[in-house]
Amino acid sequence: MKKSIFEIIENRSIAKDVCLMRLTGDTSAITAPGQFVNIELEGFYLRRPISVCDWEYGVLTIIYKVVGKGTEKMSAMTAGEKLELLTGLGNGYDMTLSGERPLLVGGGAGVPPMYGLCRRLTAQGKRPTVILGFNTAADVFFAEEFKALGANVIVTTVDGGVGVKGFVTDAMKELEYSYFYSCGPEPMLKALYNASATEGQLSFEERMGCGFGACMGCTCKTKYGNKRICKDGPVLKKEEVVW
Amino acid sequence: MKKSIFEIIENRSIAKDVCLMRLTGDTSAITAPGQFVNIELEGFYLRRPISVCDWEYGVLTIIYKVVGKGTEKMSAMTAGEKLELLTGLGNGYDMTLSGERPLLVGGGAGVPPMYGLCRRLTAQGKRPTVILGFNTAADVFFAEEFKALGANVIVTTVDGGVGVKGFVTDAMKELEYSYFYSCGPEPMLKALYNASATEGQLSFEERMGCGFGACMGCTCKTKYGNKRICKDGPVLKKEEVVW
Amino acid sequence: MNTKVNLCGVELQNPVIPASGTFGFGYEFTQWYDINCLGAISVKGTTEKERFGNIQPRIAEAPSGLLNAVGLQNPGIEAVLAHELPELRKVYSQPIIANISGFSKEEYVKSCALADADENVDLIEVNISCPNVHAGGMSFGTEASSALEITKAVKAVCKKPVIIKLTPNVTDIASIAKACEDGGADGVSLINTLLAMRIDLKTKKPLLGNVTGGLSGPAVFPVAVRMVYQVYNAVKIPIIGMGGVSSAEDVIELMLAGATAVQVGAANLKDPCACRDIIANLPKAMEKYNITDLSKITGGAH
Amino acid sequence: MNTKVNLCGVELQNPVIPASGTFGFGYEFTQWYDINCLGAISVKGTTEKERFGNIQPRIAEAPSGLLNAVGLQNPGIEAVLAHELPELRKVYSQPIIANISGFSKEEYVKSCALADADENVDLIEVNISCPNVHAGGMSFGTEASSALEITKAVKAVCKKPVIIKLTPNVTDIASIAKACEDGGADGVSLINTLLAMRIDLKTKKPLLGNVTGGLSGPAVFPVAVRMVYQVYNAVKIPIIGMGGVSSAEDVIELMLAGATAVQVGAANLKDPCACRDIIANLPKAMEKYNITDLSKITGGAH
Repeated sequence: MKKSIFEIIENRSIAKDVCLMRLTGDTSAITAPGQFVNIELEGFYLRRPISVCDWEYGVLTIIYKVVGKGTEKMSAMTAGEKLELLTGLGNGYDMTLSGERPLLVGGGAGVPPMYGLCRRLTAQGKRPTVILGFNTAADVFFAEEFKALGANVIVTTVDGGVGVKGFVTDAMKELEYSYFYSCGPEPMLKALYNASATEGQLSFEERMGCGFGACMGCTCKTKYGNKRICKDGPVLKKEEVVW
Repeated sequence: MKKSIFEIIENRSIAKDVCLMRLTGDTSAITAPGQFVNIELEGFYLRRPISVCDWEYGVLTIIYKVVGKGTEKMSAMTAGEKLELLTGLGNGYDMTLSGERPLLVGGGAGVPPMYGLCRRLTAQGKRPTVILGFNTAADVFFAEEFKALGANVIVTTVDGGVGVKGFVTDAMKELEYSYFYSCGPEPMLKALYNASATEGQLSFEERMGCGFGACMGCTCKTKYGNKRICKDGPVLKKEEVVW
Repeated sequence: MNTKVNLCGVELQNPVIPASGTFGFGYEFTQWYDINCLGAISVKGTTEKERFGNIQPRIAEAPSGLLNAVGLQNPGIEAVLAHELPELRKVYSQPIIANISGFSKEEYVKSCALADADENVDLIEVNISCPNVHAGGMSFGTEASSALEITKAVKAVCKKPVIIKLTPNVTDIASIAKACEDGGADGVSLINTLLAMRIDLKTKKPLLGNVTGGLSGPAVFPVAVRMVYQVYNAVKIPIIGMGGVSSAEDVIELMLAGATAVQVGAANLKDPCACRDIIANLPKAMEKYNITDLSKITGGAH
Repeated sequence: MNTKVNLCGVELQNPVIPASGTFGFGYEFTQWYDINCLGAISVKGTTEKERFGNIQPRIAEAPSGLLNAVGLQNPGIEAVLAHELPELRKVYSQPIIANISGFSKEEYVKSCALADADENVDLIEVNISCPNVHAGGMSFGTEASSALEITKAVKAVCKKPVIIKLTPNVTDIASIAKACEDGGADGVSLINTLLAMRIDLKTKKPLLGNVTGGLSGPAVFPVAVRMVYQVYNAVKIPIIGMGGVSSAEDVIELMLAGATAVQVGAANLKDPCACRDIIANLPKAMEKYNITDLSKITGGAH
């Protein structure tokens, strides 16, 4: 975990109420896909926790949904502006369990962390299938980017405007996979938990205070005891989840 | 009185802890030298009241002392940044009473409003004498600018580093003048009140809430009743001042 | 889309009311906007006799708010009724709320009776919660028994609706609101300011002339929501919610907590157009949160 | 330049103490900085038995602050003494303040006696002011009589200094502090959080699982200054001041109001390095305000 200043390189809308921001700064504390950063914004007391989409040496990419005044403010920022980030927060996904043909399932704001995970898994020679779930065609983003990684990509939309009509679980039925990784709204995670044929990992969201394990604000119960979503999570193994 | 957005044209240090800022925006509500603007700063609940140094169509000049976190923040702003201002606040100086040879006395942060006043008085053909009081040579600013207006300028410093050694009242003794205008710290105003040979006007400072007369936060007693420094002042006539 | 609400039998075109002490006697705000857009105006707190108020400084800044210790500067009830309210009536045709403070039961009764008899006054707000005066004021509002006593005495001389303004500086605001209801109050308004203080590090002495002052602004909003919510559980009479309201969303939040109408205080001092802008933004905010009739959402969070 | 202070007979290298509930059991903060720079640590509030705490959500944002309704999640006093404090002691050699909560007098006594007997505990802070638990907790802190009762009972079983942590959600905090002093308390700490609430406009229901929560952060700082100032007038025992402290200047302001030491709470959650930075900035701030010995400024504003 590190606290440091990042500078915005680019910040642009990529779908309805969804923006991509690239920043330059010290990414050395980021150790696994599925971790998040916590961003200080002037005029807001709490930081904004945003999942890491991808990172490399000195460059961080995040994709965030504009849901309130904080993210609205972020969406208006421009290249050259600076932000203070806590980086390397959370456990992230354990890639050692993926098997050869992992399934990656991202829903809405849960799509971004799948990208960094997918890139690393394909680099290891795995052959991931990616299901990206959205509400409508206007919400879809990053399908082409996943394809460019060489992954097998399935897009679902609730209204059927693009890709498979329905939920991510509707696209899973015929698939074969060795393991699953997922991130998305809780109803999606729960449906996936029930529909999945293998073990896997689920990334949860909760309202956070600090983002680094101090305040116990985001604690949830698991089969392995109380866990802080921000520190012991956000990724939980399927076997430990208590609904 | 108006509320509108101004854009910074320049912002630079002109003496120890003193900055000059020029802004472009709607100056139409400013009707007299000695008025002030009230500046909104992100992260601070109350606006910062700053006296108008000078203005023309579309351009406002202020000079402000860096005394706390708000003015520190202002001093770090750069050209192109925007600020929301309330303009045309306060009564300002009544120039009709000046006579032919008015004396203008500014002390420290009270110097700036004397400039806009001096420029207008000289434009009317008056022949003002200006006394500018500072603590040390490092604090002195705008002496040359006043001279460029054609005024007779006397600088005083408490330590004698530049100009007359002592207080503004030390420089007044031999002077002849028709009337006086002043702005500065209260001890200076009080000394001036006692030392002055004519009627005159004094501009007061008080901690303000709103800056436009609503909260009664800055009320003081005068011989003509209670006055709100922000609305009925900041300029009081010598005859009405109660110490 | 309906923004009308009914406050103690008085219809307001919308629930937004500038709070006493932050709007003077209203007419000076016509320099900023047409004040006829307001739901009502609660004018400057008024005592029987003229008061200068506290010594300077009276204002201090705070994170997301400010402290004031004005101390009820006002020209006295007779001057208010004779000069200030007629001046306001020249430019304003919506309801006027007189705001009455006092230092004894007799003073409250006398001032309220005069306000009640005045044609320009539509409702009477009785302030038993000013933190900035050293006798009376808040002390009446910190005990249920004295709140009851003042309410009863004032109600005995008033035909117009009487709203008691409560202090948050108490252990159990619900019990005090209940005492006001028991005393016949037509409504309660809350919260007045939180008693607070700042120290000047340079002089190492209290910054305000009065030593302590009242904290207002967004900083206190979550306390206001909680107290309105608690009082709504305790009484059946209407509540005017206030405390840091700065946006149309804040208005809706306080109404969901239990408020029938909402006062806007500190925001007027930061931005003279605050009330106008909040009112202008109400329909948009209502639409966003699927509200078609504001008068129906009071207490909706219970 | 001296930053040392003496708190109830225990010397602290500086007056800055992370507040209970915002610093866990301390050792995890070593990932951010060397916590041996701290004056002391007040560890997570501890009850006799393990508690999960309240349902989610437990956190809400507020202007210049946050609401929490964690509800005393902790592993219970025996696990704290057996595992957490030894873990902290491995990386930290400055004083440790145990923080004890309870739901009955008997529970307070039992937990305090265990803490008192533990070699890792230097001072005991007794929390009679948690707003987020539904029996006990804050209710003991809202009446002078129950504050007195708990204090006496705890003091009877403790040899180490006992500090009673007070709630600000009361009409007269000075009288409650006085009751603690009368009961033999070695110090008082204040303020705990202000009881507050937020409503989710989308669901139109209270945002926190617990309905209400405690407001902390810079928003409450001016209330903390006022209460520390009032309590300093009422008692002779040392005061730990807290409530929104975020800078070295805030530390000085609370000490001038009457605090001997200062706890930093919400700031740790916004910035994990907050305490380290406040301590690092203390000498510079002292110089700016002509202070050479911090231990001499307590109550200086009186």
